[in-house]
Amino acid sequence: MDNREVLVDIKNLRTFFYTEDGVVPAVDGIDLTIHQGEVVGLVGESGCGKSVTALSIMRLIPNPPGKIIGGQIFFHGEDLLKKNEEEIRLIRGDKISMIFQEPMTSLNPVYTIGDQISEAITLHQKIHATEAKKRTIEMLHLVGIPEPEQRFSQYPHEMSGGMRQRVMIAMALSSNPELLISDEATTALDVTIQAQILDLMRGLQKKLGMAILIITHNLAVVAEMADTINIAYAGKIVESASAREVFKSPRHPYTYGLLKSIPKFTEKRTNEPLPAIEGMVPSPYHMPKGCRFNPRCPFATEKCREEEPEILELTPGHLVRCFHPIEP
Amino acid sequence: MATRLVEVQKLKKWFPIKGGVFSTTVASVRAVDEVSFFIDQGETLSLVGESGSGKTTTGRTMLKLLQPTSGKIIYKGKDISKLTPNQMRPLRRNMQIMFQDPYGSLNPRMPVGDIIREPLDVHSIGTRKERQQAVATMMETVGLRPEYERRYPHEFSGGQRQRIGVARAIIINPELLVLDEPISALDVSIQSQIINLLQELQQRLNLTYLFIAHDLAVVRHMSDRVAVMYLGKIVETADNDELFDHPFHPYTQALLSAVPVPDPDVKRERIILQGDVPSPINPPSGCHFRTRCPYAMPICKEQEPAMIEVAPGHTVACHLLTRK
Amino acid sequence: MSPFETEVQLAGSGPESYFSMVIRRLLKHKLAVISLGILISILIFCFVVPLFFKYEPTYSDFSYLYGSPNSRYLFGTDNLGHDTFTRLMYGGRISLIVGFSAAILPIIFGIIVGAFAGYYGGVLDNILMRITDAFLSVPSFPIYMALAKVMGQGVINIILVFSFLGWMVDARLVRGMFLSLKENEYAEAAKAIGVSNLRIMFRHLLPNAMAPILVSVTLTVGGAILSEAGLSFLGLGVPSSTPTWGNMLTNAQQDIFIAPRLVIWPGIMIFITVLSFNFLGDGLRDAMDPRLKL
Amino acid sequence: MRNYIIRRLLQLVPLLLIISFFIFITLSLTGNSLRSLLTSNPRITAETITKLERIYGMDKPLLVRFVYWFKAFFTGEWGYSREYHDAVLVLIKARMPVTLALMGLSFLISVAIAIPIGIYSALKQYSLLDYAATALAFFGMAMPVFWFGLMLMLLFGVKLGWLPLGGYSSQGMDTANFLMRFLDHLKYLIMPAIVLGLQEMASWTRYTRSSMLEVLRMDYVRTARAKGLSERTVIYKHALRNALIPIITLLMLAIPGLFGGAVLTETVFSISGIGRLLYTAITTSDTFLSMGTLMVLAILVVIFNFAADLLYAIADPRIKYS
Repeated sequence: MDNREVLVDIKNLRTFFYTEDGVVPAVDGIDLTIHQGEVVGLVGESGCGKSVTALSIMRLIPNPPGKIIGGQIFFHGEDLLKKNEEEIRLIRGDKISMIFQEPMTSLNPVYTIGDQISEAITLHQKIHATEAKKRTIEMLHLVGIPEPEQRFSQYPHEMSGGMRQRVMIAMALSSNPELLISDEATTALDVTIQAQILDLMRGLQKKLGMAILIITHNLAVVAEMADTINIAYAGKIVESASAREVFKSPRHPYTYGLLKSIPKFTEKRTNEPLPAIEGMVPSPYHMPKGCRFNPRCPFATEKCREEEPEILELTPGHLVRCFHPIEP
Repeated sequence: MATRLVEVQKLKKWFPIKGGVFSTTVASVRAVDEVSFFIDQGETLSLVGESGSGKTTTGRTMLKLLQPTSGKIIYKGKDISKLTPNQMRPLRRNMQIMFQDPYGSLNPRMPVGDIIREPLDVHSIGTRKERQQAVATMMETVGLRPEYERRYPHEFSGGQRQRIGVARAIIINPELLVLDEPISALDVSIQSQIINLLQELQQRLNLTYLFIAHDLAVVRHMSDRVAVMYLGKIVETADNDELFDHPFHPYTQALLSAVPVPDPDVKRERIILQGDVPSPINPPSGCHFRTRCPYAMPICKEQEPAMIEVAPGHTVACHLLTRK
Repeated sequence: MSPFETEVQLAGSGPESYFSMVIRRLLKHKLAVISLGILISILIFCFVVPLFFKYEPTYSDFSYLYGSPNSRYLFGTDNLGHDTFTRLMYGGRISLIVGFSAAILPIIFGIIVGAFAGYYGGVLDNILMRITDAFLSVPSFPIYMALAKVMGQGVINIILVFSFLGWMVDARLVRGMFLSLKENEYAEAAKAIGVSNLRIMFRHLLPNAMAPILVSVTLTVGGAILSEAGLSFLGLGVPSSTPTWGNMLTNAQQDIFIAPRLVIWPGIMIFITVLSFNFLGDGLRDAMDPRLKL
Repeated sequence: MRNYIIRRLLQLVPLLLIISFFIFITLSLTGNSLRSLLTSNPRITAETITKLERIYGMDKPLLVRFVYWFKAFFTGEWGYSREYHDAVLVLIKARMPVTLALMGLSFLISVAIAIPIGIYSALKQYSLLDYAATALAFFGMAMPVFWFGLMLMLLFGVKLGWLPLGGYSSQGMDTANFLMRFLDHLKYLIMPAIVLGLQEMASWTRYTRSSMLEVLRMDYVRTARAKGLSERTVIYKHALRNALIPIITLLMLAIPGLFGGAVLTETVFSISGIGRLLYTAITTSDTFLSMGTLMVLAILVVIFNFAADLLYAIADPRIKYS
């Protein structure tokens, strides 16, 4: 794994939102590494900062109220945060593409899907309109849209959610990006459609070899897709390891509790209550002192309430932000 | 022998679509199309299916929140399908519903105490003081501090709001509770709290649940029996373990295989269905699933498959059963 | 651990009703606060100050026509020697009464029509909305003129005319709100509990539709003051013997080159009043929309 | 789409019927003035009066009279004006171009100012220009039309003497060439057109601004940015078209409202257009003239309603009227 070249290296990223009610530290010191051709999962609950991380990489944080206030995002060794708007625009949609959660609203309703895809192609590849149309139809074919010639001139509202998400993928992959960011791309879809899209993404990843950053709250989705998994909680990464490590020997109490608390559909029914994590995700305006998980953590000590733990490499490739990691 | 609480027979709910020059009914959305099932006292029947399968409409029509197009809803031996809204009102005490959206299901302009108390007000149960007491007790029961009764919904988190939703639904001691995707809008770490709450309440209060869901892992954990819906029809019904261990209908099989498993070591044989769910306005002839079914045969196009019992309590509607 | 022992804490900062939240947010809106101050001053000017003032609006000083402002006549006098300052106060009374009445009556009617159409939908909605559309298609100002002519001049008639043709926009607004509000699950939850339709409409849905309704009321008050002035200006509104801001303008129009002062004052009063109502409405809209950050 | 057009057209018929009935009833209440035509207009003979009475079914009950009148109206028989001693149709035909020119100019000026300012305000939210535009918009919405007219007259007509105080054309212009006549009219109309359009201009600025702000928050705008499109393309290709869809309807539906303003504006600036005609007709209880003018307005309303629907359907591909 590590012999592959590092594609993206995020160091201590901090993105804050300045709102009427106070400052929201949506991303507060996130570190993340993505190697070339690697599938990386970023998992967490709402408000953990996973989507903001993705938008920070794309430099699409709405400002105001959001602002990247610190850290570096290295892409091929160059800090994206130091680039000007024009330079970042040439990377966006070309080297790094992104697909979003809501396939129903992510496409412009007044242009045909053909227009919208070929727009991206002509922009980054400087080719002729007829050539772009040919390429668009190829892309539609690649993402498994039947009758791509007819579909070219259809409007988004004439398609189902699954089809629109395929269009989004076609658009994102049209310029052969090195990194595809998928922000909850299958969350709004039905299970059987989700299976189709995940299957498609896996197939395309093998074929085209791009790296994928999968952002989701669904542990099962990353278990199936990702090589490496990062667990985020309240704006920080709390655990990072290979997929197998995370699921087989979670070391952070949050990861551990989360995995225990989700029902397994492969197991027979018992009448036992699920081992739930008590309490709730902290309000972004009132982050707890010390470790952010301490109010919900069964192992929390005085130290956890006072001091904030650093992220430590417990075993090679397995990083945990905890004073009292669970012994495997 | 368990007592039958509710039985639904050939329930149909079509929504007309107006169109044309004179705004006449040009077509219908066949949301629920001749669905039959029953629920015994104290059990949990889960209704699973994808969006557009009609599971939510089934639940709401069963409660008469929507007027059924045709079919019978037999509640404790009495057909309630033809009752008027006024005749239904006293019966509403016995059957309640809890909703998916923790943000949309509570009136943002009402304090939570009023929200929870409203069923008692509407049915004129108890004195003012008794109602107040009941609200406080109920808030504790669902894990909320009674002091918060003057607070407004926007001050609560998603999980807490679902607790308020449960409290409102059970304060008048219903027998039947329709749970319409009660946890799917919640954060993962909160879902298990609500699941546990629902299960504990069911045992304590002897509640009967119709659990509407698309998350099969939760369904397996929660239910006694499961009914699978596809495009307005129930295609398979069985006991929990029977259905998950021996799914028969090709759609059930595909659905089960499509669910991702949170274990990177499990590599499962996956059936990827082709295409999308057809429109319920113009469903395919014969078996509704035939357009995506890997085993489709000529007969599937011509004839609608009948429900056949393949094992005790396990019924399936598929032509593969009658092929030989 | 059993869920019954779950200790939960509130996310919010403290108990705050919607009403106090709106007030708190409104007070942050500088223009709205200033406007509110101006409106209160105008109300005092029109309804309280005259009680302590020496002249009647009909008092004429024939020895001092087109008089310039002096210590006796603060804003001077008009062609008939009326004290402009006094007439501005009394004129404001009528203009404000017309403005408020012509906003309140239509909103009540609009709420009823809109609520029933939006909540019940179907045939009832169709009929009510077609009627509303027909009324909306009537070019309102010319019809105001015709009706005012038919019914004769007078404050009550003006209010009736405005109400008669002023409810449609509110009805549409309320209908739109109800159409979307009834889709909220809390409406369905209320139904499931056994709450009657009327109670759902007026106890559950209406409070949630109040924000845009209130904004509409403030804007309508301003609009009605403008329309009254316009009608009176054309000689079709309040009889010219009764001072209103509009009438004062009509009378002054012919003297515009001799005494522009007479045109400027009533115009400024109308302008400031309407402007304040509009700013107040804008402030309310922002204050009532929790999505908006102030 | 064709079905939709047919359905909308069919809906217009009862709409027009209701409006005209309403107008008819209202004006019938002012008392019939056919007989008074005879006394006030020496050019009309008793014969004409009898003929008119037959056409309008004057001896019949109110409802029947409405049918007669409606029929007469659609066969071009609009009656005679008592005040102007001429056929209503002739009067309206003569006055129409002036009002249409005034409204057209007013509409153009308002659109040309309001939409660009609205867009710019949205793009530079909370900038100095945004605040200035907001202030101007509120200023415009609170301004009484006629008063604003008087103030402009005082300033540009009296104090500065740049523009004529009223009327529609200068003397001796009948023989001038087209361009000269056009410029002459423009000189007279520019001030009234601004006065007439002020309120619409103000509210359109606000609507454009909020519509644009709404659209800029949409997911597809984020998608467009994620593609790497330049900010220019994102705004002018992806956001603007969506933002303008509701504005189109707004523009169309505002046109009939301009007639109300035209009554006031034409009175203030002494322009002989439809608005002043209507004003005279109503204040002098000239029933035929009032009815004719109001009906013309009603028909225009209906037409613009229809145009609004059509344009909306064309602009937004999601509207599928089948």
